[in-house]
Amino acid sequence: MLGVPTEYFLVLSGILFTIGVIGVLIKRNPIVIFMCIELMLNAVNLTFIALGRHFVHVNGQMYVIFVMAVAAAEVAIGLGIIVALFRSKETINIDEVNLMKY
Amino acid sequence: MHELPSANLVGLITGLPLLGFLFHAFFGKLIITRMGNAVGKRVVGGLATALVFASFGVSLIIFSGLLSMEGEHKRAFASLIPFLSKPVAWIDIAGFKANFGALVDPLSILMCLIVTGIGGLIHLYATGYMAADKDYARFFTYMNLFIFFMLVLVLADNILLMFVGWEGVGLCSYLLISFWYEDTENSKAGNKAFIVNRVGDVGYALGIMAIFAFFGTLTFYTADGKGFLDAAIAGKAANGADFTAEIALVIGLLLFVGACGKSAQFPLHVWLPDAMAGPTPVSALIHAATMVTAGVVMLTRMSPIIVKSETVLLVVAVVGLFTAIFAATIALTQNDIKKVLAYSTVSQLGYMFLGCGAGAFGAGMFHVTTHAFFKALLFLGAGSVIHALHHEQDMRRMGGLSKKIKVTYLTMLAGWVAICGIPPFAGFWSKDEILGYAAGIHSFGMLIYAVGLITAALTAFYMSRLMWKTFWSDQRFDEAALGAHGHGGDSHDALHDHGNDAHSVHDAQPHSSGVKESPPSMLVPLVILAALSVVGGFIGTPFNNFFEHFLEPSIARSEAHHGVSFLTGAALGTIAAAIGIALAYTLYAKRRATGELLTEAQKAGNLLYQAPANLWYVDRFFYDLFVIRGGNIAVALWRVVDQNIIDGLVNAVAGITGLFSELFRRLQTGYIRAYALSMLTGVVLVVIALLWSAMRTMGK
Amino acid sequence: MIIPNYRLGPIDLVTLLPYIAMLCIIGFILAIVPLLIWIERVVISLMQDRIGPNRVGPRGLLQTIADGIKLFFKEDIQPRAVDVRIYYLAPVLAMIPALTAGATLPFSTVRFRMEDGSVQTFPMVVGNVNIGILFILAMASLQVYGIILAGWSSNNKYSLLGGLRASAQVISYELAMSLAILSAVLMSGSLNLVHVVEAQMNGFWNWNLFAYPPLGFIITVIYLISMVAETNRAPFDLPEAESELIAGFHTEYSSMKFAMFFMGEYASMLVVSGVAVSLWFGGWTSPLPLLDFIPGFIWFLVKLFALFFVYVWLRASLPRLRYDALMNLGWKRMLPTALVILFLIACWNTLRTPQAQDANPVSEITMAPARAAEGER
Amino acid sequence: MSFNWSLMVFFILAGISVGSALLVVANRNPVRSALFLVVNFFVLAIFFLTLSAQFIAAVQVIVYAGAIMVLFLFVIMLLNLGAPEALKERGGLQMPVAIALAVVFISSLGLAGSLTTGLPPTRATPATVDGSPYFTNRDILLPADLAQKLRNGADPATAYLRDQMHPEVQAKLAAYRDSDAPSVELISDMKRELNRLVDGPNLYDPQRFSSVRLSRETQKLLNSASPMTDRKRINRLLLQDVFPLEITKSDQMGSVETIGKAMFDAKQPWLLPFELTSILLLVGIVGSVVLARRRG
Repeated sequence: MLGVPTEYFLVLSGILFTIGVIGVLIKRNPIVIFMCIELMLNAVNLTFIALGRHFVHVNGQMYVIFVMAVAAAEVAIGLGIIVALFRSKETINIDEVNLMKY
Repeated sequence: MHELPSANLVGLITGLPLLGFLFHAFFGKLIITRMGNAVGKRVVGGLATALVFASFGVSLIIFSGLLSMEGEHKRAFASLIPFLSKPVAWIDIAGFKANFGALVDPLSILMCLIVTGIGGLIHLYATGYMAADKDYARFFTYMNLFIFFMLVLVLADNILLMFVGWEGVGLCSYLLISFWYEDTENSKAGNKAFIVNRVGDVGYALGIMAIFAFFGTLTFYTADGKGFLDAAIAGKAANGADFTAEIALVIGLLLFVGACGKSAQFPLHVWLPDAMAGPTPVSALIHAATMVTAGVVMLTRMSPIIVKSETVLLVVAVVGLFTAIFAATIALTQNDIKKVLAYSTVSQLGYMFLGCGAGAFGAGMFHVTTHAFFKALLFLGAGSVIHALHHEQDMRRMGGLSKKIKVTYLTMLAGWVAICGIPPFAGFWSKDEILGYAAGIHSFGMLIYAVGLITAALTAFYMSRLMWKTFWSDQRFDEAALGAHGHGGDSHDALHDHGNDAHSVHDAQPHSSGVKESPPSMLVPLVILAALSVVGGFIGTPFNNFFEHFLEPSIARSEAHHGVSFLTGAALGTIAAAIGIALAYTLYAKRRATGELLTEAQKAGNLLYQAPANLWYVDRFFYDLFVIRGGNIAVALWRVVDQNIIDGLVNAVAGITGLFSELFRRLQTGYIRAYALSMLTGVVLVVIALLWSAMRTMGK
Repeated sequence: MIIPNYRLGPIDLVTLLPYIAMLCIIGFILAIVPLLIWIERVVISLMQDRIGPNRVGPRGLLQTIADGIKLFFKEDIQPRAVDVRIYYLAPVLAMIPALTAGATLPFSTVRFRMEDGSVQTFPMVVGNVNIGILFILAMASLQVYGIILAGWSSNNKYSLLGGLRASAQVISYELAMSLAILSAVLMSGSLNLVHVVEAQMNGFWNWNLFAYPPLGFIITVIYLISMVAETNRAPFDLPEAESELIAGFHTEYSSMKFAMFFMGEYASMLVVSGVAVSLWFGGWTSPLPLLDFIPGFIWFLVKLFALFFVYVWLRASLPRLRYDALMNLGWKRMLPTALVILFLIACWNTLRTPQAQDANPVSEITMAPARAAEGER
Repeated sequence: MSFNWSLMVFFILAGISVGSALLVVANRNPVRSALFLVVNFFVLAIFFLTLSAQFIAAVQVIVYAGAIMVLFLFVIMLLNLGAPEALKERGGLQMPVAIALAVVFISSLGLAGSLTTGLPPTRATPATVDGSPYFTNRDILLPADLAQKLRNGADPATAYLRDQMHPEVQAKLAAYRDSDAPSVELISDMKRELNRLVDGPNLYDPQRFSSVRLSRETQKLLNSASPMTDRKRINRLLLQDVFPLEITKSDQMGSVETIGKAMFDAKQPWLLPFELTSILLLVGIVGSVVLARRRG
C-alpha cells in the first residue's frame, strides 16, 4: 500500500472515529458503548501509525502500544463494572443507571 | 580571608534546640505518659536542658576560635544547616536573595553564649520549677523553640532571616506568656504582648524594605564586601549612590521603632510588665535576659547605619533615657515582686538604649550581658521566693524571708548589689560605662548624665525596697496558712496540676505548711548566676576593656567618648546608688513591721504616688483609646459596613449562585448519554472556534 | 537430497517454495485427519482393552472415511430458533484459523543447487516472517470465536454454557501458553520459528526442552498442558462435556457443519503440536547429528505423532476436570509458574550475555529523515 | 499512469472497515455488534501491516480480537442480553442531535483538513521502512552517482554486481555519461536489476567484498546461524553497504526488535510510561477482581 497517501488514512480514521462517537451517544447498551469507545481508540491508533509511517518515526507505534495497554485495562474494569451493575440492578440500560443525579 | 574552621559547627547551635523542639513536640507528651510522670519529666526536662547546654558548648568552641582569629574583621560565614560551609539560598527570586546563612562574628557569638548559657541555666531551673505542671512537655517544647528562634535572630546573616527569628521569638513569647491559657488574664496578656509587638514589627518590616530599596541587598556582610552594612561603612550604595544621613535617618528610625517594640521602650513598653503572667522561668529567660535585648542587638548590628545620623542617635538616647527614668518611677510603687522586676527591666533596657544612642554600642551590649546575669538571677530568685511562699507574689504579704530561705536570699543579695551599681559588682561597670558615654553626647551630655544618675538612685531605691519588703522586714504572712490553700489565690503562677502527680517536687509534701527552700535544680542556677553577677563585670572594666575590644569588629566606629572621667563617674555613680540605698534603708528601717512607707489612705490621696502606681496612666490611655474607642469604631463598622454592605454582597453572590444552581440543576439529568452529548457539543464548538480563527488568519 | 533449481522464465523453484509449503500444509492437515481419528480410536480402545474399529477396511482403517461420507450425506438440520448467519459462520471460523496458523510453521528444509552451482538451503514454510510466533498466537486466539459463536447462535442453554466455558477457558490458558512461548523466544532469541528451530540443531541436547535445566522442561510441560486446554481436549473438554452439556457448543450442529468442527479441532491440535515441536523438540531437525540424512519432514512428523499420541493418552487416562479446578490450575498454578520461569530465563540471559554493543536501530530510524534530506541534496 | 492497485485495495479495505463500523453502531444485537467490531479490528490490523507496523498488527489481533472482544462476548453471554427488545432504542432527541453534531464534527474536521496546507512531505521513502528488501525508484537517492559507480566498476564488488546485471542494462550504463542526468528509464532499469540481485542467490563472498566496509548489522547476519533464511535481507544489506550514499538503507521500523529497543532505550522517553502502564495494568487486575467479588 505504498501509493496510498497518508491523508487518506487520516480521513478514514476520522470517519471511524466519528462513527464511534455516534455509537457512544446513541446506544443504550453500555457494552456496545464500550465497543464504540474501542472503535474510537482504534481510529486514533490508525492515525498514530499512519503518521508514524509518514514521518518514518517509531514513536507513532509506541503510542499505539500504550493505547492498547490502557484499552485492555479499561475493558477489564469497565466490563467488571457492567457485571456488578447488572448484579445489583438486573438491567444494564444506561438510562436507568442515573443514581448520580441526586 | 581568615578562616574559622569551627564556623561550620554553627548550624549545631541552632540545630540542637530545634531538634529538641521537634522531639518534644512529637514525643514529649508520649514519653511522659509512657514512662510515668517522674521519670518521663526528668527525661524531657533533662533532654531539653542538655540540648541547650550542648548548644552552649558549641558556642564556646566557636567563641574560642573567634578569639584566636586574627585580623581586623573577625567574621566568618556559614550555613545554618549543620556542617555546611556554604550558606544555602532560602529565597532567591529575581534578585531578591536571602540565604539561610549564619554570620559568625563577636556580636552573634556573644549573644549565642548569653542565650544558650543563661537559657540553659533557666532550663535547669525550670525543670524544678515546672515539675508539677501538667503541660511539662509543652513548656519545654516552647522553650526549646524559643532558644532556636533567638539563635536564628542573633546568627542570621541577613536582616530578613533575622526578622524570622524576631517574629519567632515573638511567637514563643506569646505562647509562653499565655502558657496557662485556661486563665483569661494570661491569654489577654499574651495577646497584648503580641499586638504591641506588631506595632514595632511594622517599623521593622518597613525598615527592611527601605534597606532593600536603597542597598538592593538584605545581607549584612559578605565575604566580598557586598553586604549592605559593608556598603554603609563604605558610604556607598550598590548603585553607587551616596549613603547620606537622610537615608540613615529613615532606615534608622524605622528600625528603631521595631527595636522599641521588642525591647519595650516607651511608649511600646506596656506589654512587658503584663508578660509576667507567664511562668517565672519564662519571665527570666524571655522578658529579662534574652528576647527583650533583641532590640539592642539589632541596633548594634545596624550600628553602621545608625551612627550615620545624629538625629537617630539622639532619638534613641532620649527615648532610652526617658524610658529608664519613667519605668524606674513606676517600679517604686509596685507591690507585685515580678512587676517591680519587670519595670526594672524596662528601665534597664532604657539604659541600654541610652548607651546605643550615645554611640557606645559596646557599652550597651556590655549592659545587655551584665543585665542578663543579674536580672535573670533576680527573676529566678523571685521565682524561688514565690515558690517558697506557695505562689504568693504580693510583697505586702512577704517579709522576713532572709533567714528562712538563705540560699535564695544570698543570691538575691548578689543580684541586688549588682543592679544597684555598687562597685565592683557587674552592674556598676556597665552602667557607669553607659553613663560615661552618655555624658559625652554632644551638647546635652551633662543633662542626660544627671537624669541617668537620678535613675540610678531610683534603681537603688526600688531594689532596696524590694529587698526590704521581701527579706528584711518583719514577717507579714501567716506561715501556717500558707500550704493549706496555697495553690489558689490570686497568683498567676498557680499550678494546675493538683494531685495527679505524686512525685513532683511540689507535691512531695502536698500539704506541708510553711516556707521551704527550693530544690537544688533551682538553686544551682541561682548560685551560678549570683557568681556571674558578682564577677561578671570584670570582663569590661575601663582598665582592661576586653569586652568592648572583643566586640569592636561588629560595631561601627562612632564618635562616642566619655563625658566624665572614670573616677568621677564611678564616684558619682556610687554616690547615687548609695543615696538610693541609704534612703530606702533609713525609710524602711523605721517601718520594719508594716514594710510600707505610706498608709493606704496616704497612698490614695497622694497624686505623686498614684500616678506612677497607675503606670502614669499610659496603659489606661492606650486602653481607652485603642481598646474602648477603637473597639467602638470597630463595632460601628461591623454593624454598618460588615453586616449590611459586605454581608449583603456575599449574600447576594450566594443568592445568585443559588438561583443559577436551581436553573442548571435541571441539566443534571443523570443520563450518561446526555453528558456525553454535551461533551461532544463542547468539542464541536472548540473545533469550530479553532477553524474560525484559522480562517480569519488565513483571510489576512 | 539436493534438488536442482528449475527455472521457467522469471519463476524458479525457490520462488515457488512458499506455495508448495502451503499446499503441503493444507493438504496434509485435511488428509491426515481421518488417519488421526482412526489412530485415536484404536489407541483408546487398546488402552481400554477393547478391539476398536475393525470392520471397514483393513484393521478398520477406512472407518473414518465411512463416517465422513455418512456425515456428508446426512440431512443438514437447522433448528428453528438459531441466529442463522452466525450459526453458519461458526464452523467456518472454527476451522480457518487453525489452517491459517500453519502458515508460519516450518516443517522441513530443502536444499537447492542454484544456477551458479552453489548449494543453498531453504526452509519449508509459507511465510518466513520475523513475527512468526506472534502470528500463530494471533490465529490461536481467534480460534475460540468458532466455539463461542456456535454456543451463542444455537440458542440453546447447553450450547451457551459450552460457549461461555470455552471463552473463559481459552482466555485463561492463553496467558500461560503465551508466557511459555515467550520463554522459548527468550531461549532462542528470535520470534521467527525458523530461527528458533535452527537454534536447536545438532542433537537433542540442544532442544529447548533441555535448555536452562530444569526451566526448559517445566515450561514445556506448562505449554503442553495449556495446549491441551486451548484445544478443548480431554481432560479439559469442558465446553463439550457430554455428560454435563450433552455436547456443549455443537449440540445443535449436524452433518458437514459438525464435521467442520471436528476438522477444526484436529487441525488446531496439529498446529499447536507443531508449534510445540518447533519450540521445544527441535522442529524438523534430527535428534542426533548422525541421523541427519533422514529428511527433516520425517522427523517433524515423528515428533508430531508422538505429541498426538500424548493427546490420546491423556484422553484415555485422565478424568475431566471440575470447572473451578480448571480455573485454579490455570490462574493459580500455571500462570505464576510460567511468569517466574520467564523471569528467571530473562535474568539468566542478562547475566550470561555481556551487554550487546549493536548499532541502535532506533537512532538509525530517527536519523532516517535527516539522511534522506542529505540524499536529496 | 497505470492503474493504482494499492489505492484500490485501500478503498476496498476502507469500505469494509467503515461498513463494519457502521454496522457495529446500527446493529441491535450486541453479539453482532461485537462480530462486526472484530471485522473492523481485523481490517485495521491489515492496514497496520501495510503501514510497516507488523508487530502492532499482530498485537492488534492478539489483544483486541483475541482477548478484548472475547471478553466482550463472554460478558454479553454471561448477562444473556441477546434479546434486542430489552434495550430497544426509543425515540427522542438524543439520536438526531447526536448524528447532527457528529456530522458537523466530521465536516468541520474535513474543512480544517482542506484548509490547511496538508502534511509536510515525507522525508524518507516509505518503501524501505517496512522491512521490504526490494527497491523502489525513490530508494535510489543519487542515481547519477550510482550509474557512474556501476559503469566504472572500480572495486571487485561493484564490478561483480554490474556483471550480474542484464546485458542491456550494462550497455546502457556503459553509454552513460557523467554530464547527463540519468533518465527515468535508466533509474527504473537499475532498480529492477538491483531487485533481481536481491532476489537471487546469496551475493556474499569474502574476497569479493573485501574492499567493502560491512555494517555491523550485515556482519551479524552473516555470522548468525542461518544465512539461508535471510538471503534477501543479506543481499539488500550488502547492496547498501556497497552503495552507502547512493541508495537508502532499509530499516525495519515496525519490527519487534526496533520497538523493543526503542521501548527500553534510556535515551527515549518510553521506559517510564512503560513501567507506569504495567502499574496501570496491575491496578486494573486488582480492580476487576474486587469488582467481580461476590459481596457477603
